[in-house]
Amino acid sequence: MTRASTPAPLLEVQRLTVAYTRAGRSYDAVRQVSLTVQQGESYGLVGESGSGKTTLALSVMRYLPRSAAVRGGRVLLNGADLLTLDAKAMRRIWGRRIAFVPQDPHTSLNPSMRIGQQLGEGLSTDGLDQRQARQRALSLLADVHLPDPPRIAECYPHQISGGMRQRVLIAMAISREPQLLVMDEPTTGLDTTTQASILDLIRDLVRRRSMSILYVSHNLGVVAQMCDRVAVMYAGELLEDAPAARLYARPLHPYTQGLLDSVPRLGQNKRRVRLRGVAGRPPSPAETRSGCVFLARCPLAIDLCNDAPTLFETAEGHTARCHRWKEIEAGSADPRQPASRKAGPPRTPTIGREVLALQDVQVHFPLRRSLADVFSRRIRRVRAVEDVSLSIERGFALGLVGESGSGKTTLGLTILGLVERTSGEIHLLGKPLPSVIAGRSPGTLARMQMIFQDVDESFVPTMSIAEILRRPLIRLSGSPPDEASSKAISLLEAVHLPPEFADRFPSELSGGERQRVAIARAFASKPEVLVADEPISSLDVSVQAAVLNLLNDIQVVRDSGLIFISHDLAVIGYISDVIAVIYLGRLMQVAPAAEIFEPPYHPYTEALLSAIPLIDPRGKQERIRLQGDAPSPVDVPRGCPFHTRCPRFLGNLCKEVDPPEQRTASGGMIRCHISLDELKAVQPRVFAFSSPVEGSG
Amino acid sequence: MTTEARSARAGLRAIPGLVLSLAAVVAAACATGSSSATSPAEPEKVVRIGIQPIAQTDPALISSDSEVLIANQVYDYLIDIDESNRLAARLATDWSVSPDGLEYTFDLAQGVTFHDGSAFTARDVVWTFDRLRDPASGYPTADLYSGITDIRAVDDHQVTFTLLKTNPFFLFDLADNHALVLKADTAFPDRGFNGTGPYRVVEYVPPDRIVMEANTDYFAGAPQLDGLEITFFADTSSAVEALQGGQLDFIMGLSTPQYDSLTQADGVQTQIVDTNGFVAVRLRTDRSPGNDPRVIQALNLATDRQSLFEVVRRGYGSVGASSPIGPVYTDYFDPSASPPPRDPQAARALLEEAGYKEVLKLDMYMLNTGDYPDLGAALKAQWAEAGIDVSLQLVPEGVYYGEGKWLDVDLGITGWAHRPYPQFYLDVMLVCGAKWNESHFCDPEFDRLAGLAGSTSDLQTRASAYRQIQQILVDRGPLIVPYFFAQFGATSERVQGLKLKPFPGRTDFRNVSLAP
Amino acid sequence: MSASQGGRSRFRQAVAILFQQRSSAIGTSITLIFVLAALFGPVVAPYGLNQQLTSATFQPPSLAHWFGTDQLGRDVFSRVLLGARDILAFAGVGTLLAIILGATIGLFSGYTGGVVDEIIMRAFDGLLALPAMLLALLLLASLASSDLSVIIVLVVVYTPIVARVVRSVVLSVKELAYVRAARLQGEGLGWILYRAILPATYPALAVEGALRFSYAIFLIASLGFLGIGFQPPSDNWGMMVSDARQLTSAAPWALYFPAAAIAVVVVGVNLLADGLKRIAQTPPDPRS
Amino acid sequence: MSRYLVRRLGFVVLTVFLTSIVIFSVIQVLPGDVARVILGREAGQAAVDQLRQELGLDLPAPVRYLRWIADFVRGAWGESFSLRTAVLPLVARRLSNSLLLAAVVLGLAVPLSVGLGVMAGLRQDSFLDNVVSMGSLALVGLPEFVTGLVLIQVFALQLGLFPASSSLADSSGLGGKIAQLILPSLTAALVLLGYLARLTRAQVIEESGKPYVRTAVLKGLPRRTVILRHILRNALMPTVTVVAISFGWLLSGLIVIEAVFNYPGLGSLLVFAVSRRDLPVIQAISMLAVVGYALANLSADLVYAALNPRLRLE
Repeated sequence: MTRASTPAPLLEVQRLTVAYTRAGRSYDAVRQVSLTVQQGESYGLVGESGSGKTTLALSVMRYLPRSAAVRGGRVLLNGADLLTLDAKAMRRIWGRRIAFVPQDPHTSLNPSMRIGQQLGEGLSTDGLDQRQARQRALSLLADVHLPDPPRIAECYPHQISGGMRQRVLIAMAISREPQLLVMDEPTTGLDTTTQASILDLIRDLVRRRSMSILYVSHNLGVVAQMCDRVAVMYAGELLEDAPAARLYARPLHPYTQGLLDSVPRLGQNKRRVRLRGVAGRPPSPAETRSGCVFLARCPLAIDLCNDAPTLFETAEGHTARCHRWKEIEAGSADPRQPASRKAGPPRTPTIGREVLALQDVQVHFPLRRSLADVFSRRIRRVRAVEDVSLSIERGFALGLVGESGSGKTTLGLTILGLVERTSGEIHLLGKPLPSVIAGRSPGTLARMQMIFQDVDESFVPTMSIAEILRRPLIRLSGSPPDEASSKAISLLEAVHLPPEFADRFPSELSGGERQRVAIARAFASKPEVLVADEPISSLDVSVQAAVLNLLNDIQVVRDSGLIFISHDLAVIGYISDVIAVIYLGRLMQVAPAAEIFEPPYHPYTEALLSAIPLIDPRGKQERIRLQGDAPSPVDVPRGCPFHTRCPRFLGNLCKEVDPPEQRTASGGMIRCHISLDELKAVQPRVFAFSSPVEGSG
Repeated sequence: MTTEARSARAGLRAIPGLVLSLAAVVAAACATGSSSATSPAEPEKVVRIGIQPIAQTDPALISSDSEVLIANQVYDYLIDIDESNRLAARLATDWSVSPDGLEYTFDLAQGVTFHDGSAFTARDVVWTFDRLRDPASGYPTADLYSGITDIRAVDDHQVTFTLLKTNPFFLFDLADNHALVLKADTAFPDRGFNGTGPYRVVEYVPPDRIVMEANTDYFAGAPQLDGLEITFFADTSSAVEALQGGQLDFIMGLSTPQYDSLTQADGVQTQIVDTNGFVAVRLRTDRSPGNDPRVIQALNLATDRQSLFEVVRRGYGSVGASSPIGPVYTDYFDPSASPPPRDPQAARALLEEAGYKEVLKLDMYMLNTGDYPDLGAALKAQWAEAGIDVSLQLVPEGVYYGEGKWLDVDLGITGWAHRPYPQFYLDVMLVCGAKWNESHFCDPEFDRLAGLAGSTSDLQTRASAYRQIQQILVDRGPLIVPYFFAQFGATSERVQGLKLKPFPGRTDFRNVSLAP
Repeated sequence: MSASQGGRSRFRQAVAILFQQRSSAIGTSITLIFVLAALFGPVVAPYGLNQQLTSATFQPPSLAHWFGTDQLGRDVFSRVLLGARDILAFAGVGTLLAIILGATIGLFSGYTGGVVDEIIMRAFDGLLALPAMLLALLLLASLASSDLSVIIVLVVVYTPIVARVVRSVVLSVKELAYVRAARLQGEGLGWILYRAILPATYPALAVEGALRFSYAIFLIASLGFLGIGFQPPSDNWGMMVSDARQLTSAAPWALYFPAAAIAVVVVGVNLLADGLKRIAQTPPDPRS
Repeated sequence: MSRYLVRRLGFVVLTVFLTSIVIFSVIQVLPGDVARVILGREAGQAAVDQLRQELGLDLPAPVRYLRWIADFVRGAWGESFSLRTAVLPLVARRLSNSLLLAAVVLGLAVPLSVGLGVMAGLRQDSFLDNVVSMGSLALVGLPEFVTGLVLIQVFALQLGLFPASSSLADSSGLGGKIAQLILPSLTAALVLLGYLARLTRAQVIEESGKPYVRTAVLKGLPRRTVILRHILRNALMPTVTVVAISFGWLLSGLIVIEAVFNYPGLGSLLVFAVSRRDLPVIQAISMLAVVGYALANLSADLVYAALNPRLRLE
């Protein structure tokens, strides 16, 4: 698919500027953006939140919210400017020539219409009669690999899973064979394994029907795997546009470089390599700018950058909006952010340094629905955590990885006493820990703290940062109020925030800054154990690295134990010394960080590793896909809980018998009926980068 | 999908469907309503009356204008009182008094039948009045008729009343609002309407309406109307609008602004009649602060009766003084017995003298209907200038009278209905220890004069006693009577021959007719 | 930027949102004008509430009497102006008490959950099954006619509604990170309820408060019209309307001006509530 | 669905039970001596005391509650203290009048308000929308008694088109009765109109902004299909619920309107009964209102469940 062979581009966006009006002021969400999508091309648009990528996608669909207006530019589809068309004319284009796959499958389907009907109604406008439309709908459902299409067609959206709904939306989008699919983060919010099969599906469909895609995402891996061409957007501007392989291998814009440096590669570990990330915080859309939009965060900024750079054509098909692209290309200027501090020395777990031990911890919730259920004793139980035994050493990080519903967060909350455990013991520094907070002394509370996933909800919005930091000092460390104030300032310094932040309110801070404050709060009482529940997943990519580094540094310095909960094996692999893989409340595999990426894997770990989109367009990965969705924790399968989806399913043994915990040489564990040797024999290494990755084990 | 599409469309179609079904409900409801409605071939001559809702239908217990109005159509009085406060024959066609003034003999009308068809005889009269005077009954008339020692039927058409002592007002007493003749041995007088009166009850739907048809067998001649349709209105303003809108033919108990506005309205005839009905503003004299004569004097000085009369009654009726004897009683009224002119400063000085240095705070109780709120407001404003701070307490009738509040409170405004002669007021509201002596007034000289007036058969003696009484009340009485009011009523243009009585409930519909 | 500046900028943003749309700007202005009337009415009013100009009854609106005079020669403008204090004070105090009580119950009930929550909410269901007007009539019939009774009625009628609103916010907030963080800090129940959770209910409370306030005005005026719970010569606008019903032909202005006052203030507060709702839905200014 | 139904029914019964306690306890504190009220100002104390005993007013409250609730369930609603007539037929007659009025009100208000609300919502910020928004807001703000009095002045007294009072007397005949319904139902319909139109408009606007509508539009569906099948179908669900609930509101919410027009409905009977301390009538009306309200809520729930597949399939 070379450019020369398709002289007439399918989609051309020319100098598009879109402005939003909010609270009486208007600001540009997209400024002077031009891009071209060729016939049959998959074009990726990467950017963080607020970069304008979704606005751009909606402009291409000619479907902007009321508060947005196009201020200039053109959107040409096959040479015709969509922006000049009225709604009536667009109706002949929507669905038929361009189709849209939205981000949120939960709200994007009409809740009170059956799936089949929703699929069919678009077809009926093409003149199909009801029977034909239904036939076509069923075949489309089959095309997107939905099991039992007639049943699905009769379902309402709430009766099927998120992944299935996304497939329905894709079926809907391709139903009338459009030339261009505009996809707005179609897999965000889905589990990794589900995402992998949806991405497979999209790739497959596009190839077979030779459609073009404009694929919008914040996920570097997904775009790397999906797109032929990738453009990077930042603060409403397009900063770099290149063929995917070229962009990932030789980025010419410092922001692209920073973005790539912000996320750990699968197999990288903090003990060997330090993430660089991007300094500073992303600009807010209302800021007025002159000069280069990336100026404030750029390691290569010079006076010249105060003049806005144009998009320089650096090579055939590669443009970059940087004054210094030539120096970068020549290697005379390093676009990477300076590495701050060195990572701590590698350590290995030693006996006797254990701070926290879990013994057969079990958490069940009654699924109470009404008084009537209580009386009829039909209480069903959510088996969230099942017989988990783990230990955490001082100064070490335990990574807990699992998909949604795996019980990983519940386990964290149980350790902290925010959720009552049903049975099992937890020992903190050798002493048994009461089940709930109410039974724990302030001293005990001080020893265990938590960092929460959602930075927007981590703080009382009406309290100043100083107050937020003072409370644990006063309540848990017994600091007198005046002393607490000065300690709060030093806590801010410890998380690299200026002291004047003390007077600010959480809403005045960026996400990364808030998560730093959360870290400061968590460490205020000098905890022995810190639970971090997806601490970076709600942050923009470019600030994730800094938070991750900070968390790591403080933990190492304070020598506390860390339980890091995440769905992202790459992040877990980077931060953790020991990794535990959890599925339906059960630990499937426990292994030292380096070991988890090498065979033998637990079959579930193997599938997870296979599902993670490598941030390397030319990387290689085994294709292991799980069937269907994970069962609900209310109906945990007997035997091995993973047997319903296991690609290495043996038969009745897996169905009936609880698999044994097989110990590995390094003290790891794999819960499987298949022996370790056999696993090792049949399992290749799941993934391989096209070139060696720094610090990878 | 087909079924689904259909049900979606059905859902949308359900909206007009809902409208249709509602329309059907309405139509059905109207239809059922019409089946019970009489649809006359020719227009009936029915007078439509709007009055306040009633609580009582037992003649012995009725009190409001509305209740009396209904009873007066269904039943007959032995003796009636006309619009000029004169006695008039009704069931009693003639009467005579023994020379000692102790025995009254009445001739009764012949050929009178009750609505149930039974004949009216002297026994019914005896039974009726024996019931009314029975002290054990607790009926309000028990006191009034306590002077009767015996009631005897001479024959079917003659009855004799024997008195303990002479009573110059006895015939008026027999014309009392409650003295309607019932069928002897009526077990539940409050559950039926078996009278001899000019109209018989066809339908009573409490508390909506009561429908009557003319009693064509009425002994004094059938009424000219075919019937009466009485609808109850809790709010007289609403009745006024209904009259103006042509839905009513007669309303009464109007406020002054209502009367005023109706005088200018098209298609409406207004009625006005002077009465001795009045309102009494009174302070209890048996306890502080009213037991200090200076306080009562101050209240008098703070009050401008003429202004109240003009503002609240807009000059309809007559200005009052300090006694219940008004100008309607031409024989007894003394225009010279008038209170001192208003002087708020003097009133303030008196109050200071009485120990109320800053302000005298009082709660003033009254009904929440009619002119009371206006009067209260006007009084409050006048008194404020004399340093009297009044807080108005407007209460519903059931509370004011029902709980005996009116007899208990310090400061109150009570309305007293019109009576054909003045003795009643003195005996029940001012004589020491009287049943409704709301001011708890007690004055031996007054009592002596009241006793004299109530027993002498000599008009001169009585008139002189009444004059002295009026002077005593000006000098040291507990009452402020701002005005004697006129009663207002209104009819539609087609009503003819209706004369509003001073007690509007006694208004007669026997000779009312409708213009063609 | 200091703490107070942060708060102030949010306030400034809120004001900007209120005045940015015409309808809520009008609503806010109307509400402000009536509040000013309530505060300064007695100072500004040309005549007293009950002051009778016996020589000037039934005067149509003129320069001397903007809204005319009634049958007693009372200046309708003054009466309407003075009435603002009463009705706004009743509605305000009643609503405020209902909000305080309702918020407390809602916070406690929602956070505690379980049987206590169940019992409280069922009891409130029982109260709410009685339409407000009916409940008000029942209560006013049973309580002595006094200012306090009217307040009690408003509190009884609105507390369950406020409690429900607050409770639903509490339910959505109580599993949030900052509440969990507070528990991990060993904070007590009071601190968690009032310092951590209560602020989250402010937007809902502000909207609900404005709505309840307008309903309270409505209810008070209706009760005044029915003559229940208020004593003439009351400055209750509803009662003024009811009193003036007999004047519809003689002095219609005595009817229409207090009626218009009710309508205008209710509409104004409703518009304000719409504006508050928009503020609650608007995220903080991106600049800050 | 049947589980849902059972749960809702149980909820209705519980609510009615709880509210009956509320009603009874409120009424128990009513001041004023009922017996005295019945017998009137001029009756003697002995007669009053005797009546008190006859009426059972001297029994302890819980006993009276149990008696009353048992009687109520049996349909023995007693006799009105003030009207000396059985409560059940009295209240039933007034109820049918109120239901008639309510039905006419809904018939007038619902189609009009839904139509206006939908049109305004679909054309947000248009001239029509501004008119509907401001108009409905003004209607919401205008007290019923003001609307009623104005309508009487204009249509009854000035123009003479409709009756000013609505006593539904027999002599007025069918035509007269229908005419009498017009002004009171118009008054209530205007209030409801404002409310429903605002609600519908807001719902339409809210649903229009939801992602599934975007999905539908971007399918290239005709505008009519998007509106009817997608937006309205979801937007009207709350409206349908509110219509059902407002039937419950109407039964008691008509109090003021009935008072203005002297309409013989439940509301005006309640005001009458409260002023007379007529306990049996007050209790009966309150209970009716509660039962009506609960049933209206129940039907609202059921209609909602029928329209909403999430609940239907539960």
